[in-house]
Amino acid sequence: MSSVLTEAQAGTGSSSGVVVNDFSLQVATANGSGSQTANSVLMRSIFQMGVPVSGKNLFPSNIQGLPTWFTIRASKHGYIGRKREIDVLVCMNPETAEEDVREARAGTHVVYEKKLGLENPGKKRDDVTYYPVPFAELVVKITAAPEHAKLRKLIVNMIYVGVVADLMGIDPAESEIAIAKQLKGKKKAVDLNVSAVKLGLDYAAANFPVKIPYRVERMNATAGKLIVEGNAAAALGCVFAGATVCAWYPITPSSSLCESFIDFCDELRVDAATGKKNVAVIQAEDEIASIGMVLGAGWAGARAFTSTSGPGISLMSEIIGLGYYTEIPAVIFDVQRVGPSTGLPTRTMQGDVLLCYFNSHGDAKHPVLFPASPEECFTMAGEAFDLAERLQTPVFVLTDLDLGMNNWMSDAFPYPTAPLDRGKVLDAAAIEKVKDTWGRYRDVDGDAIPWRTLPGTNSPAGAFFTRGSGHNEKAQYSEKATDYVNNVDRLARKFDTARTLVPKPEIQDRPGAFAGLLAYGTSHYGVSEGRDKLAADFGVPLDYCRLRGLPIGPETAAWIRRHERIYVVEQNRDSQLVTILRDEFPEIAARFVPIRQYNGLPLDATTVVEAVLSDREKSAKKG
Amino acid sequence: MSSVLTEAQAGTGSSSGVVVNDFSLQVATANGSGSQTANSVLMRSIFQMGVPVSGKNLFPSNIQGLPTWFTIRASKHGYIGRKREIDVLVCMNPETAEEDVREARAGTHVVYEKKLGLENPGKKRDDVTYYPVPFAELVVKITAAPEHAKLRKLIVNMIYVGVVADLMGIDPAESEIAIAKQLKGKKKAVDLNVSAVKLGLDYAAANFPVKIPYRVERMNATAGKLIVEGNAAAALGCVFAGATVCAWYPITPSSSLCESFIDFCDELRVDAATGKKNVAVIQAEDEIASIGMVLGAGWAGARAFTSTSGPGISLMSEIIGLGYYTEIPAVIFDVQRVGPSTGLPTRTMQGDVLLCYFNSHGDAKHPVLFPASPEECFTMAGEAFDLAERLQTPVFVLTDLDLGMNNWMSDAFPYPTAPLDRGKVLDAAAIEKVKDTWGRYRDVDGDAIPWRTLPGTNSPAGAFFTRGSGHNEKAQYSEKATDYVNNVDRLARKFDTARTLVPKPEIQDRPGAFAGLLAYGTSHYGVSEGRDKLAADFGVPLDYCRLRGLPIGPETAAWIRRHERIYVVEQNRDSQLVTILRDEFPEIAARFVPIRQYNGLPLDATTVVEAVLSDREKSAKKG
Amino acid sequence: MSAQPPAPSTPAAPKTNRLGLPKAEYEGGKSTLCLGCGHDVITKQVINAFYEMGVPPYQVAKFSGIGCSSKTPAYFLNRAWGFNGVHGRMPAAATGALVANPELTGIGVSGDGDTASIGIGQFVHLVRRNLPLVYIVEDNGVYGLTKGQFSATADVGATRKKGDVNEFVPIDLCSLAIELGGTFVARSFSGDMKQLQTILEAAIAHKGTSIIDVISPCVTFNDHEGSTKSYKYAKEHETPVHDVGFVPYFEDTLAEIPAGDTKDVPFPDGSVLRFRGVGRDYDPTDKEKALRSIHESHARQEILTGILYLNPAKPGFSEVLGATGTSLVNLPLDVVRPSREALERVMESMR
Amino acid sequence: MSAQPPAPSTPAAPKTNRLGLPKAEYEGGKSTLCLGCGHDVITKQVINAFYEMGVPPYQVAKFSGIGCSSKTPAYFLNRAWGFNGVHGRMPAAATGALVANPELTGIGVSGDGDTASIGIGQFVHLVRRNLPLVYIVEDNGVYGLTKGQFSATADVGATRKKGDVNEFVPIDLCSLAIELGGTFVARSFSGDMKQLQTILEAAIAHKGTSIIDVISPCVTFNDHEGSTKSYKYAKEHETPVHDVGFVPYFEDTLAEIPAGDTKDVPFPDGSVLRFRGVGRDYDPTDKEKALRSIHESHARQEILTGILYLNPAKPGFSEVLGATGTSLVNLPLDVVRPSREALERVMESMR
Ligand SMILES: Cc1ncc(C[n+]2csc(CCOP(=O)(O)OP(=O)(O)O)c2C)c(N)n1
Ligand SMILES: Cc1ncc(C[n+]2csc(CCOP(=O)(O)OP(=O)(O)O)c2C)c(N)n1
Ligand code: SF4
Ligand code: SF4
Ligand SMILES: [Mg+2]
Ligand SMILES: [Mg+2]
Repeated sequence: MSSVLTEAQAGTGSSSGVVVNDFSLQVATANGSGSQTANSVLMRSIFQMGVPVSGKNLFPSNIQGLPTWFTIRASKHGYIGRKREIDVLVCMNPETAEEDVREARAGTHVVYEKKLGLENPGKKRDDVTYYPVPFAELVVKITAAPEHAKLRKLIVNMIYVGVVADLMGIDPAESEIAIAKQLKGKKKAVDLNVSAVKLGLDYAAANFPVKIPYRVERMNATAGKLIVEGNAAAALGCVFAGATVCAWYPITPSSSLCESFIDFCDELRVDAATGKKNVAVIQAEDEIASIGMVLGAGWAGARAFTSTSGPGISLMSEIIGLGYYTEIPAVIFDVQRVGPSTGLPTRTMQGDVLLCYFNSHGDAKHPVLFPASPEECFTMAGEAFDLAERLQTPVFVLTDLDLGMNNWMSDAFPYPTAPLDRGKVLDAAAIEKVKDTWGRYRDVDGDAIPWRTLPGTNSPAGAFFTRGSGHNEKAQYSEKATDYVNNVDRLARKFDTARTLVPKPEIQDRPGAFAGLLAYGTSHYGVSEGRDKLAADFGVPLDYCRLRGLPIGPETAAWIRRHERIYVVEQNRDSQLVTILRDEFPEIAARFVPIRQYNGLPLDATTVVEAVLSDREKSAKKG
Repeated sequence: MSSVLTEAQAGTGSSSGVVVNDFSLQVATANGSGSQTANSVLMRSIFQMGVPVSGKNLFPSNIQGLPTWFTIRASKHGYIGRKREIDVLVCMNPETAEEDVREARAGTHVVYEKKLGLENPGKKRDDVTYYPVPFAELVVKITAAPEHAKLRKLIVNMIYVGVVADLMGIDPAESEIAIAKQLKGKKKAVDLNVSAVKLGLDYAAANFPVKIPYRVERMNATAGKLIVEGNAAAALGCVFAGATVCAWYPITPSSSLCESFIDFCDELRVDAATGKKNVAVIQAEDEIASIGMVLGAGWAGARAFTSTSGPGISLMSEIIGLGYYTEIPAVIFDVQRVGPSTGLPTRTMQGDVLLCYFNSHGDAKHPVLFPASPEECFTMAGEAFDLAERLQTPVFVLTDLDLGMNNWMSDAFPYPTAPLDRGKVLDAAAIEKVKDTWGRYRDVDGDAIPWRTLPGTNSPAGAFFTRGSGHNEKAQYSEKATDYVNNVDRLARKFDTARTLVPKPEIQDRPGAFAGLLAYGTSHYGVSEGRDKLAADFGVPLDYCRLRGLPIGPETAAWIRRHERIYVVEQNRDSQLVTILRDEFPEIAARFVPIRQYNGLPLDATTVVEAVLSDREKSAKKG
Repeated sequence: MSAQPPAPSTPAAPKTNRLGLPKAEYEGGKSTLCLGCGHDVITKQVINAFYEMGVPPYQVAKFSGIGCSSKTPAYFLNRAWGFNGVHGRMPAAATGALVANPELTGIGVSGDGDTASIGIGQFVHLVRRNLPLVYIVEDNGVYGLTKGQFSATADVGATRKKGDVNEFVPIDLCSLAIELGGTFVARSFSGDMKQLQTILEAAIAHKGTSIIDVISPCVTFNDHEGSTKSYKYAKEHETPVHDVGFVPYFEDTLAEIPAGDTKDVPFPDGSVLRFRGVGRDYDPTDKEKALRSIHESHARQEILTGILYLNPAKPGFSEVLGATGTSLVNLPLDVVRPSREALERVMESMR
Repeated sequence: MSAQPPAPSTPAAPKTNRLGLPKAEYEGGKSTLCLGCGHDVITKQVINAFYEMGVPPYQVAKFSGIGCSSKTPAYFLNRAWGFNGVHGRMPAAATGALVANPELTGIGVSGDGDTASIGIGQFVHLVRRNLPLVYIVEDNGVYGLTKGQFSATADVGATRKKGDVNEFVPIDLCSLAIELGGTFVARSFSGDMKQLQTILEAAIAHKGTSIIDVISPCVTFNDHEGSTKSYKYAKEHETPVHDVGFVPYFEDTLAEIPAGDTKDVPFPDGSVLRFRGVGRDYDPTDKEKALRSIHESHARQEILTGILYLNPAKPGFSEVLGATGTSLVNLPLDVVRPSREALERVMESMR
């Protein structure tokens, strides 16, 4: 999943002073004002022109009226992480317009509703360029008809698409295609929106002879790629991984994962003959019920999963411990948001690493996977189910709001060709063979993973009793100290087996690297871009290990041991992964240098660059 | 809380071959057979003779019928931890008698029900000494009366008290006193029980000319001491700490804490005038409700607490995070039992350290106190409430089944003379002064602890809005990145303030120590006894730091830095405290050597001795 | 959105209540809910009720869970303390706070998801305890804040915007509360402001748990054709079981409803609830009849509103606990810390 | 206590059921409960019912929470799979398992604490879903396993051994289940073995949730004078609302109760429940009457037993979910993994 394009792909800038295919554009609107369509059209238009693009929606935790910012980044280099610096600002929200401009950096180009009078004396900044547009007036022209009146709020957004298209050189034809796609070709709606774009185009053409120096030019770096949210990708992954039971309770930012699963199943899991579904999706009454249902289904032998966010994981803690101790497969997606507590439900964070890894009371540890892109959401969903059934234990898949809910440019998803790994299950025939020698919790293969049977297996000798209380190898109730120790020691060994089974890290080394960067999940984008900057602009080459799963496996361990200094980049306050790394590598624990961003915004490259440079200075001073 | 007595106190042995005041006696019975009374009488008799004693009840997780073992240890040296080696065995349980004897070590003295025929050919071991007693026959003599018939099951236990008293030199007069005390002087019951003891005495006197070489002789090491369970001590501590709200849900081994609190309050918290209670105890419907009620009460300004065990903490996780983020005082007792999941509810473990310290999603950390004795349960209850109100955050008090439910010889509890520290609370007058400058979450004192107001305070400017969602210094809703970071950074600084406020460690250094032992809670007994052994028998002097609270404070940090090798003794599989220590001391993380016992039994000295010696060998080999 | 107190009241303020406080003293922060959300209408009535009842704002404690509805305590009574907890667990926090300080007047606001889905367990046990608390469920049949999934009060056959149909038996919080021994059970509709305000005033006077299920349409996700919680549907199907008037103890006339063929139910504090029949005979003190009427209303697709069941005499929670009934928050040290002798006595029993 | 399967059956075994299996094939491990515990009696009837109904043991899934009662699934049907989960959350595990494999016959055993206290939330939502499950609550009014604290079904005025009195409204799980749309709601008494076995057989045949509240005295902590869940009290206060007989579809005679002044309720599978009145007129298919009778029984201090409400026609959970109704556990790969083309189609929509 390299984030750097070949120069060929990257295309080249044109006339000097003009920046081509490398900018961030931010649209400030109000929540629920229906700007999403316009924003996606803008984003898709650029995407369709072959330019790598990303869209990030910064929205409030309410349904209507509060400020929302949508940021579109175009990058010929394929950097699709968040960029701190905004180049073009579209102010559609009267509530925030003045503050938006006040906080804009010098050189920003500001498109805004004329009547806000941002250029009035006292307000005007002479280090930004203004493009006033009478949106309110314009929109009336095409929505004069009374039946259109209540469409104005929506349509007005399409006008800025046109204005920006003209000012930045976006091909209007692409916008038309994007609109048709967005509105699923509803003729009347399409026409109305297209005319709104036209209105913007014409106005800008007529009134702004000088265009914005940030331009879009065609290149060919998006062919075959998708624009998709991580949650949808994960849901699709669950469908193709053969998940047949889903129990969930809505929570931002995870709801759309299960909702997408429902939609995909309505299309892909319907029995042609009966019209019935080959899947059961249960909207539970809360997260305790969701995880209980998932364990029940996993115990019965189905591939079952749930999706939630931090508060849900906290609630599930007791039952997750049951899953660990009774050894029941389960897949739990945690689309992380900002905690503690309710925190900032619409901001992103990697704050649940310790909660998931050490979840529940007593001694318990759990495998955790870290997808970093939509395609990994898709593929790791499959890996998670294989892992859960192979290891017979709950497996966490940690994504975050940034990955789950934002629009990502993604590689196409590879069709899974490998058979499902259903793990160690004895059928009736196999039970006949092993008979009394079989023990539900006996390690016969040396990998500490026992064999299980499924309820309903037609055999007089197949049944066993699952319990969260003490049990021996035969799954019989036991309070014997030796049985207990024997069992939990095996569970510890099983966790070591997991080290060899979780997804391997993605390692990118650079000649002459004096140290390494270690990161996971969506930190990848800020880290890889920052790493390129450090090498290119500061002559600081760094190796890079993108951790893709816990527990730490041999490859990661080897990479860590090879490095004298390791910057561990995380999107949480307490550098939670560092806690785990120090525990795993006591003899070199001092090598880990935490780099943290935890303000609820996706990690940006600048944060990484600044942190590394300041650390180098510090250590330089030391001697 | 030194565990070593002066030679003066320790008394001296008499005729050689005989061991005085240094043995373990184990009584094997069936659960619910009413042996508790007999066992306490036996234990108290020894206690009343001035001999340091401890009693540990190993009982099953059911109510009646399953095997139970009660172990009484007498130690002139004042060692009251568990001893692996049993010297005298009383077999009252036909179910387990044969296995009990089979597993007994050579030299054990076995008192048993004659008709079990343990000496019959094929069963008899010639490396143990047998004392057959026809308990069933004897008991009939004093319970011939039909109305007594159903008392037999109970009374028969008193007979072995008499037998053991004769065989080991326990003064029957003391047993009579103990009986009177146990049965609160109920004349008829007392007489019956006393006659049973007499029966045993006479039988042993008449039939066993050779006595057991483990003897009890009077000494004066128990004057003024108490025999009490940790749960009762903690409950009493809560009463004297001014706790006025308790919300709980029953769970072994914590139930008796709140039940004792109820009993103590019925005696000590009744308003003389009205007969009403100056306390509210709520039996909640579950642990989520308990902790919710405790937060509600703490928010209203009362000293509120709950008590539970691992499963309850897991369930509370979401709301504990709310308490952390909204900064509400709360005291949570976790009487730990063996996990994961339901685990072994009647066995002991220190398995919830990580769960409590890192509890809940997002970045959250919590102070954790580790009482090691009943008197510390009493005093730390008070410290916990002071800490919770001073820091405005939930505070955990971690005990375990061993401390909470076993009978401990304890120092008397010191009467608390200091005023309660109610923390930073603004009353109406104070609010008048600070007015608009006040912010509920503003750090005005530099200790990161803000000032709060209490609902009902008669002031138009005192109110604020508590929320688990993002908030600024004024407690207003905020999704601003800067407000969020500002707030959680303060919370992190507040946790540093906590380092200076949690109970300081108890440090015992030894000249020439080559390394240190670090432990917490009930590990103290096995550790301090093992440490004495290591010094006395193996010439291995060790320093000792008994951790009494988290986060790690400066004294502990200094002690750790002073030592090249630190044995961290824990009663869990994953050496959970070591994870925290390695995180806190990355540069010396390799110095921590885990010593673990996690079989559900209280830590014994031998485990510590063996572990330290084997580590020395290893490092010796290394060079 | 803001917990910042408005500027202190000026005596110049014209209309005031019995405490001499103007309405402004009972207002809250600016709502961030959708334009037209039923919840905002309820907020207004809460403000009116507390103003009319002349409750000192600083003696009020506001509780809520999570949801659009649960945000509303920030939009009324800024002078009162607010506790916006976690999802579905409002009752526990309220219980702890009001047991710690029974002198506070407690009001809890929740939603149908917060109460009937995740929160039904705490709801059930709260009702059993009869904790003095005004408990408003702003009932729109969906999870508004998470964009409109069905909640446990959605009616069988109701459709979502997407078109999918609810198949599960709805929880009727009123009949459930009565079944569980509730002492004040009411239903209203955010569109019926007068009735709602009267019910709220009576609830404030009630010394037990007042369950008030208020149909409160979600204009964004559940106000469409096919919804049974839309403004249109509620207007068409609301069926008041009586006219209700309330005279607090500190007033003596009841203008709206003159005596006559009315039923008066007195409160321990001397306040009176007066009911006048509206055609059907409905006795709010007859449990069985109340239950039957509610059940029958389902078949008839009526939304029965009014005070459906009432039993003001039953003792509240603190009383049952045997507590003094006064605040346990700041008791003097000598009251909460027993004497040295007491400690000695206890320890003696351990020797 | 033991999940170890007994030795395979020997054809020599005398009496067998319609599957040719002897009773032994339906037995379980040795009980570790107190001598005389009501729960052990219920265990016996469960064994009888499954034996008589001729359910293949390996097709049975046993679920429970935590408590003495929740231990009992280890004491019956050793040939069946058992899932002893955590406290109060049995319904969720059962729901997941039985949705994953609807071909299993599910039985859940819980206690009054496990269900009515911590578990009431999952109970409520389970009933609403009508998941095919035989749900037995072994109701003794206390938490046995934690030594006898009051549970949420303890009656007002009931005393504990210590002497303290319960003051909180008990939850009547039967009227509650009916209120929530339950389709099979029964109460029995561990002392009334014949009735209990019949109810269990009918419950096994029922294709929805069968709630069976069985008064099951705790001889150790709640069998004293002053208890309303003691053997003595239950014997004296049990009031059957009818005689009930059950003819499974595979039998055709109903010896015990000859037709006559009886009411027959047919099951979709052809089985029939036959009720004969016992003085009072009681119609188990009339919801309102059933509720009223139960409520009135409280005042009369009667423990109504029998099948209190019944509606066998209502569709079960899987059906409502629109699932195939067959096991989702081992579907062939080509069924659960859509084609390459399907993936392409979906991805195209994302371009
Ligand atoms: C533990 C937990 N689970 C899920 C959520 C997500 N969530 C927030 S509000 C809500 C439902 C709110 O519905 P309702 O109570 O009816 O309030 P409304 O928005 O409809 O007024 C949910 C599921 C959460 N905040 N916490
Ligand atoms: C989360 C959790 N809280 C508390 C407990 C302790 N506990 C075990 S059983 C039980 C109550 C059992 O009562 P009931 O369901 O009536 O079963 P009974 O023993 O009376 O048959 C409790 C509180 C637990 N196991 N788990
Ligand atoms: S989403 Fe619905 S409930 Fe929420 S504020 Fe908007 S209208 Fe009200
Ligand atoms: S304690 Fe009570 S419920 Fe538990 S086994 Fe004994 S008698 Fe039965
Ligand atoms: Mg709602
Ligand atoms: Mg019970």
